[in-house]
Amino acid sequence: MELEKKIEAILFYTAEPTKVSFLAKTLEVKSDEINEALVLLSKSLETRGIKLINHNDEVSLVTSPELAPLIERIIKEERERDLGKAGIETLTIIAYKGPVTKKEIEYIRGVNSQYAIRNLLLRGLIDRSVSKTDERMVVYNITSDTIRFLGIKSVKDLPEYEDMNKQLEVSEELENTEE
Amino acid sequence: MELEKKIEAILFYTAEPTKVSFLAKTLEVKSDEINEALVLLSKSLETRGIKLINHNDEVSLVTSPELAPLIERIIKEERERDLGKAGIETLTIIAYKGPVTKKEIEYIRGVNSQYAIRNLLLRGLIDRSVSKTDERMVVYNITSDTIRFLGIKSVKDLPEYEDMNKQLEVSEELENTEE
Amino acid sequence: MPDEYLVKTHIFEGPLETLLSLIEKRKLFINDISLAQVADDYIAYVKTLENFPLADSSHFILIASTLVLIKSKSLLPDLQLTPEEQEDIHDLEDRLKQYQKYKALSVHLKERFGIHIEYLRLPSKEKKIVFTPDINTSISKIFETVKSVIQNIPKKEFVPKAIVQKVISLEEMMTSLSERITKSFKMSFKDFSGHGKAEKVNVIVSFLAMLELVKQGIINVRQDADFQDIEMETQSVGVPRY
Repeated sequence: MELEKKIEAILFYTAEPTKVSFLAKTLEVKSDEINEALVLLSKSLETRGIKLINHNDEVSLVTSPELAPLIERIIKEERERDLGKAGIETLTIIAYKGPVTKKEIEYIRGVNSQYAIRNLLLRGLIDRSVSKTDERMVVYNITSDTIRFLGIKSVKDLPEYEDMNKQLEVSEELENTEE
Repeated sequence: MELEKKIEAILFYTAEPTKVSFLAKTLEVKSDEINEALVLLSKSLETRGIKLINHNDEVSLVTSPELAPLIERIIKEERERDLGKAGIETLTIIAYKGPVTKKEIEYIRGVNSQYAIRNLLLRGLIDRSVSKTDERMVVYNITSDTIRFLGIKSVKDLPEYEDMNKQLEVSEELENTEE
Repeated sequence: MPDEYLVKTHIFEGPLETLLSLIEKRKLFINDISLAQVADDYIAYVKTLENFPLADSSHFILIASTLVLIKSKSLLPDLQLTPEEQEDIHDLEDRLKQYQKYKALSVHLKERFGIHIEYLRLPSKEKKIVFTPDINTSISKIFETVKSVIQNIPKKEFVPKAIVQKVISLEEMMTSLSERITKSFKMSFKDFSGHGKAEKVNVIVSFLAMLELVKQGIINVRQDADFQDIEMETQSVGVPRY
């Protein structure tokens, strides 16, 4: 398979500036070959909606500069959109149960919540941190901006906080009782 | 500028399954025009390292399936792949027959399928919605994530998919005439 | 939850799956003939499932009862089936065929799933976080939502407690049948099974037990006319083979 296809897939996936040397190592070819392939890739992207940029031997894919106004509009749309049922449910669980893991949120809701969590993060309504009790675990909390916006001083001021927090307790073994 | 370039840029930016209706609204064109442009975009990506997938009026850009081993080389975390027999069977019924109710799934499998359904929901491989024909009924469908995990572009790429749907229609017609 | 349950569920096969594998083992097509042929094997398997703690055991027994019908019909061609019974038979064949089809299709999914994953772009760091609540970001909406979320949390007792009525086991029925026959060598199937009073499943199990005894040469049966009671008598009185 052509090298430029592979490079395109890697740059697309990583979504950040990537060193030419990293590409060479990953694809097990010389940096010169990567550079040649990058020229071809850049050419094949000329008529596309995405572009290749190369800065200080770091390459990345970005949306075409002439489409910047369109992307601005998308960003605005995304921010003005309603949180939706998934969003508000996830936010609620994080408010009453935070710090809480993705797995706990999903267990409580009964559905996968990765997109809802991602959206709440981007909107600055929640943030992620490393669990104080287990460093390998990522936990979510509502942000101080959200607390202020709700007009309270702390999540403990939420109605019936203690009671609701307790009722959101999930059993230890989460899943694994499968067929 | 051609519509497909704009769509490509938007999907590149959103980086998650995006509704055709959202594209139509943002680009101020009819959904039909979006769908036509999507066909062109999909074609132009044939020789590239990225692909377009389309499921249930949601589209997303993804890396080419044949490049999976390459991408997995740069992913740190291990992916869980085994769905188990019950999971695969249930997912198959939902993929080929969806939208489908829990009762229909259990009728075909002959066993309680609650755990299997819940497990698939938690993994984001199926979703739950209200039936279009009967609002009291909850139906299940596979998600775009399932399409990605199967390495196909649309549910129609599943082996024997068209055949199955034809057969199902025939048997439904027979049932209707019997009543 | 006891470990024993977990262990069992891992090897658990459903009733349709069990039946299908019996048919496929003999390389048969799904029809009433093949179903009659595998009925005994299936019932032998169901016997091993006694005390199976799940609601699914009732699915097994119900399918067993349909198989008994099919088998009885093949042994006693004059046996008249009610429209409901015919429907049960038709239904079982239909379900088996569907299940067979989906099981074959599931092989395609198993071969593909997770092998050539198409990856989405990772969440990009170029996206700026901007605090953007919406109209639902309010105390009242959050409080309303938490209550409905709590209500929908799966209960800890996720396992359906077998609310299955105790279905008389085949073994018990056979013992009871042979005992009672040795006492009075002539009795009717109706009296024995408590037809009309007992659960349908028990009646069927009784019938099955009777057929089994016929097969083993312990009793003779006679039915003078369709739908009439079946007379049972022992061939060798007082010499039960059990």
